[in-house]
Amino acid sequence: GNQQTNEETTKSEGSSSETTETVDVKIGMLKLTSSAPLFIALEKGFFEEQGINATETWFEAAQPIAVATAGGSVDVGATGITASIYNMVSGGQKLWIVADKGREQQGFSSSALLVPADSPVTSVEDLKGKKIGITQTGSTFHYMAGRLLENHGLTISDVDLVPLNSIPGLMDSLKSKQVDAVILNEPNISTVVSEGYGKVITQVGDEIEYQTSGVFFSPKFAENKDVAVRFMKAYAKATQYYYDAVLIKEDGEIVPGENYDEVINIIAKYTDQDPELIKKGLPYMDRDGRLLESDIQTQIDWYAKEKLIESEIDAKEIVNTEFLEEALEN
Amino acid sequence: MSESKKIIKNKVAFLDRKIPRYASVLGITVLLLLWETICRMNLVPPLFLPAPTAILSDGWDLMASGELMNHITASLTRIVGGYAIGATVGIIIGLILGFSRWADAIFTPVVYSIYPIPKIALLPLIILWLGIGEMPKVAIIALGVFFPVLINTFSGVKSVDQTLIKAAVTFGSSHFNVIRKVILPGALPTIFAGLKLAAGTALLLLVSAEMIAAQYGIGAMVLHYGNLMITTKLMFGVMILSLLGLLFNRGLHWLENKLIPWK
Amino acid sequence: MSESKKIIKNKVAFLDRKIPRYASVLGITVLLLLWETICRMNLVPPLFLPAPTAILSDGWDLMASGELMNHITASLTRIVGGYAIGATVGIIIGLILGFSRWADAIFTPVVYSIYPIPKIALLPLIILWLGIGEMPKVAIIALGVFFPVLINTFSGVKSVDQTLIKAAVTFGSSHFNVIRKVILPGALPTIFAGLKLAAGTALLLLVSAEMIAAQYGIGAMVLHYGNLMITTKLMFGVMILSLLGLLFNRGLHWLENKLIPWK
Amino acid sequence: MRIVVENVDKKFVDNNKREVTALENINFTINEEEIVVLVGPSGCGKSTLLNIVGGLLSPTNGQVYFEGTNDIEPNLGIVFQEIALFPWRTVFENVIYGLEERGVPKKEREEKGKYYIDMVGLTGFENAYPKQLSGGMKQRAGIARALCIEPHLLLMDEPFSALDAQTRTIMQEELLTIWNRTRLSTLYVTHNIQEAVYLGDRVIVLSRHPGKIKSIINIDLPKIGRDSEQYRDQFEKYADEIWGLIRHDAQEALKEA
Amino acid sequence: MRIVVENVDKKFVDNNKREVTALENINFTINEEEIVVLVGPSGCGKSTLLNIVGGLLSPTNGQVYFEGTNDIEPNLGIVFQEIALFPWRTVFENVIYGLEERGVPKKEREEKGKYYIDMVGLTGFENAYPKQLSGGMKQRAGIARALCIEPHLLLMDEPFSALDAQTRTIMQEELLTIWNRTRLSTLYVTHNIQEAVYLGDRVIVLSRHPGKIKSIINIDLPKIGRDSEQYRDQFEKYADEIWGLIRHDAQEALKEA
Ligand SMILES: Nc1ncnc2c1ncn2[C@@H]1O[C@H](COP(=O)(O)OP(=O)(O)OP(=O)(O)O)[C@@H](O)[C@H]1O
Ligand SMILES: Nc1ncnc2c1ncn2[C@@H]1O[C@H](COP(=O)(O)OP(=O)(O)OP(=O)(O)O)[C@@H](O)[C@H]1O
Ligand SMILES: [Mg+2]
Ligand SMILES: [Mg+2]
Repeated sequence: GNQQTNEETTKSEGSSSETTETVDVKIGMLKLTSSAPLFIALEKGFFEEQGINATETWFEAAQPIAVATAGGSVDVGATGITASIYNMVSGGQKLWIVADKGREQQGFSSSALLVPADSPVTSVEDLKGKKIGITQTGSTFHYMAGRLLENHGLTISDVDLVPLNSIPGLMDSLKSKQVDAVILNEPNISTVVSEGYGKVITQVGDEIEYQTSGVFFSPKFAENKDVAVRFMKAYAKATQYYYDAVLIKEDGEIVPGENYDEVINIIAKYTDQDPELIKKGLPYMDRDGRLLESDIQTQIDWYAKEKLIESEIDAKEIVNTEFLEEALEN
Repeated sequence: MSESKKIIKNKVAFLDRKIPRYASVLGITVLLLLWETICRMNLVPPLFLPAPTAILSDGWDLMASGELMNHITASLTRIVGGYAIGATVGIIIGLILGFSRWADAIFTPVVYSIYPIPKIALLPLIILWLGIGEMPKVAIIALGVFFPVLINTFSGVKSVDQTLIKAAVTFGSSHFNVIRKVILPGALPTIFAGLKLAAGTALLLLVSAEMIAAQYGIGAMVLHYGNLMITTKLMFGVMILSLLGLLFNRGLHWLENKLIPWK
Repeated sequence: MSESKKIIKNKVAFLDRKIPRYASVLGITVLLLLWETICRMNLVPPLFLPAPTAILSDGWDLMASGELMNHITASLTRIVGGYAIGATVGIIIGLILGFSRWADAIFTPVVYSIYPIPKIALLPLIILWLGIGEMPKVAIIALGVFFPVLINTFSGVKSVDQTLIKAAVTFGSSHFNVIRKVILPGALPTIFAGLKLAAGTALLLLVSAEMIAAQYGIGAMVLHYGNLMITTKLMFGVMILSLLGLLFNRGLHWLENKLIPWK
Repeated sequence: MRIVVENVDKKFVDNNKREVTALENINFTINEEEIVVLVGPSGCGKSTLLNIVGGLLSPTNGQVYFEGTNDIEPNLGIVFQEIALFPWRTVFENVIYGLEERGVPKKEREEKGKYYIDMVGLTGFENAYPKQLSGGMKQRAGIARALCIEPHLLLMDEPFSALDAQTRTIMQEELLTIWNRTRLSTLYVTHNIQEAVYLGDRVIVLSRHPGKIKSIINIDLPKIGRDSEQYRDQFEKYADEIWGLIRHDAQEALKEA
Repeated sequence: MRIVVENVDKKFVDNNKREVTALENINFTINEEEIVVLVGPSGCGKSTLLNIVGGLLSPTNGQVYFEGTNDIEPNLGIVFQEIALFPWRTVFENVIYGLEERGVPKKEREEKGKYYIDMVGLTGFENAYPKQLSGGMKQRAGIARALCIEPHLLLMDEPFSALDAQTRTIMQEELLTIWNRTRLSTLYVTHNIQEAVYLGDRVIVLSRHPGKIKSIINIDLPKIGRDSEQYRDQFEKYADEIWGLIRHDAQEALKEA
């Protein structure tokens, strides 16, 4: 088709809609920083360039997004990859993980294991027999805790995992020392450290590579390959924009890119948060939005080993990179 | 005849013994003073048992900062919404089951097999269906209110004095009028008993619903300060909850007296 | 005199209309079949509403693997322990408040001001005091059981027919015997009503206590499978809970019939 | 207009699924302006029979009908033993209930209500709820409610049995005074033999197991003033006769739990 | 042994904190083997007086005492209107309750229990719980319980008022038969004037507001057989006299809610 190839074009002048009809796409997501590429694409009109009329549906929890995507109430979902998603797929609710939306990566602060500031614990090994706070069973926090422990020769059964149900709950419990350690993410880590009641034992990204969250397509949306590829084009353009603005490193230090302030402000606008806070919690993601495909199978295997998913599935049943690859091709 | 004489004395005088009025005021006052003294003397760490005055002063701060208002508004919205929905649906279904013998025969066993489920256990299911926004919180309260109201409405309708129904029919009432003029007012007191029972349940479920992912709300506040181990504010939250419970009950009582003047 | 004649017909025959026995069995059967069919036809995703057969087959797996037994044992220990403690203390304090007018005057206001607090709100406080092990879970159940039992015991003692007390005194009973032979048996039915009420509360609090930091227990299991979106097992857990509630109630009913044969 | 009870049988099925014959072969008529009293021991079927006549129970066999209605729709007024006032209605609202249900206009309802409330001596208590009344006053309101629809047959099932002896005596007198003004055909059920002889034109004595008519006794005394000195002997003879018919049955009834 | 009621007054404080005089200046005695009946309209203080005599209420002034006790500890047996059987005790256990509390040995309890259960005609129902009995049978058990302690004074507060008229008649007869065997001094409260004349050696008529003794009437008829033909006129005269004394008060009482 008569597709725009000029990446520099900002606002659509209507030329693209001459031959490509506009399609409505519903995106379900949370008001979290990790949805940044979607915010950028929305704000900068990348979707319109592709003839996509995107409307956002805000959710308050991760789980319903996956459910809504699988059920087709939204076409595209963006959220964390939890055990519940694998269970959903193995239970016959198909959905596709199609792109990266944030991961744990060495050298980039995202999630970490923290202990109270005056805790005698200095390493993961010291946590044997202690209480570790996580949000919920089967959550990404659960997974990270488990993998961290295993990296240090322990297993989940060597500690007490305490589900505290919410991030504030985790922070509160750390503050009052009701638990001996917690997993937390940015910008909350910065908050805890700067308020002085907790210290970081290890960064998750330094220990494991982990595809934390992703972009999902509903099975119905995936059937319309043309639109799906067009959506991916816009998304990839946004991840590149994001990467170039906030994730470029020079000498191991992140340096603000060209559009740094613009991206920060877009995120701040969509998440109703203070830009300064946003700056502390920018998750790593692939410049092209490519998934860490191999990690998905690792996750499935781990969850299955811990009996957190019903029946083991093949990563191929849930990962689909065709759309992104095709979008990146031309 | 001998002149020995035996006066009959009151053997149950102990039943009428009166306790001075001040005793009940005394009890609660002494308790509060004792509590305060124990705290002032540092016999227990304030973390575990803060002094009443400390609770009130921290409570005052919460009020002054407007934080309390936010919590109360959030909780009230949920509880009023959930209660209204649960009670309305409960009364309607209860009336239907009460009036229609077929509906009764078919659905009552179903109701009675769902009834003993502690409603909190449905929370995960409801979160699954409705997410973690306001909807599931309101829904769980509505569900908790629904059952006692339904069962009371149903048994209220069933227990309306048959003689009154016979009297109404004798004096020419149509079936519709029997329902409207006899069964409904006759069931009202029992329905109100159900509404009162449900008020306690609603408050309980409010707290547990707010313990899962709520930013505002008295339940969330209590959990928050519990996690932070700020006992004064935690206890103030508990106090507010008991006050809320009391108010709720009073309100229903008032409504009952308005609606059922003949009792 | 005219020979016109007007037969008097039964105007309340509708009150005696009978519904065939099979209706109630029918209702629940049809419902289950409908449910199963809807699931089989994939009208709703099994994730949201798994088929009854799926629930049972997954339930069977849980049982076979012994996991269920672990959960049930954990929950039963907590609930039986908490119930026993709460009920015993509740009955004892209730009797004391009922017998002693001074204790009544002094402590009843205190009891009634704590009563409307939804017990779940005390969970954070109890966690603060007792940590997050078994103790706080048992304690919250005991607390939830304590109040309805206490209040029923108290009002049971207070509502014993005064004439019976007078009769006993007339026939020569000492105060001690009045308590033992009249007030205690007279209060027993009300005490049992309290025990039954408390059974529901205990189950509810069990679930909420287990939702905070428990590894085993039916409540923990329900939350666990809820988080993992394994709806079949979640629903099986809910089923087990309702069964537990039913059993608990039956047990108390049986005990009541044993202890109160005169009712 | 006469009321005819014709070959009425009534069988119940009790809790043990056994068939119990409550009434067997009951035949009698109630003539215009006549008070017929049913007496009999506990459980002989008095209430059952009254309920059948009142259209609150179907007979197993036989029928009950108005004769000579001239195509008027006949009315029944019932005074219940349990009084059965609607607790949520005031005395006035209770009394006019029947008129309300018949769609009588408001003005007429108020007039008639007032008239009958006055007749039973409850003026001043129009706006009281039943719970505010004593037992005797409640039953007066119940009577006013039944009279208010100006029925062709008045049915009363032990209306005074819950009242104390003195109140009962006073109410019996008042009932006769009211009857004198309204002259309603009445079927009256009682346990009390004095009351039966005092009120009835005819007394029907029922026997137990099954309830059959043992005897029908005509009371040949003037309607008003039967308790006066001059009729005392006759009065007591009737009472003794009836007591003789019932006594054995009553003693049996006492032994049933 | 005589029972003397001397200058008894009783004042209550009602809900509005006003003082209400229930009894004023009550004086009478109950002689050995005498049945004294209290009659009066509702609310005249009959129950209050009986309770004072029974030691269940303190008089505001005056006193009640046994005279000529010869240092025996006198016993009271009360039959309550509400029957007041212990629901959790069988008939037998109820009847021997007084003996149990007096520490009477088991053997004697069983003998006496049997004897009095037989006297009231309840043999065969020893192991029944009260709820399994009819109203009449319950009251018989209540009477047996009071008799079983062989009291020096038997107090009965409208024992039969909840029973139906026929059962009541039968129970009155039985009570006299029992009295004939036990010859207990008795204070009997009733609303029913026929009953008063039928049972009483003396009938004390109380007036209302405050309760005062209006008249004490000696019934000069043989204790047994008062309802026979030959005493009918005298019987009715006593009844009419008492009714004349009460009537106005009773009509007033009816108007109080
Ligand atoms: N609904 C019923 N089902 C079964 N048996 C019944 C029913 N109603 C009445 N009976 C039986 O029919 C008989 C007559 O009862 P009914 O109430 O008419 O007697 P009654 O003469 O009014 O008695 P009472 O004087 O005690 O009011 C009794 O043996 C009673 O047990
Ligand atoms: N505990 C009480 N407190 C206040 N007033 C009382 C109390 N008991 C009785 N009275 C009043 O004393 C008066 C006499 O009451 P009592 O019960 O002795 O009358 P009674 O003759 O037995 O009436 P009835 O025939 O209705 O049983 C009544 O006016 C009653 O309201
Ligand atoms: Mg009857
Ligand atoms: Mg009395």
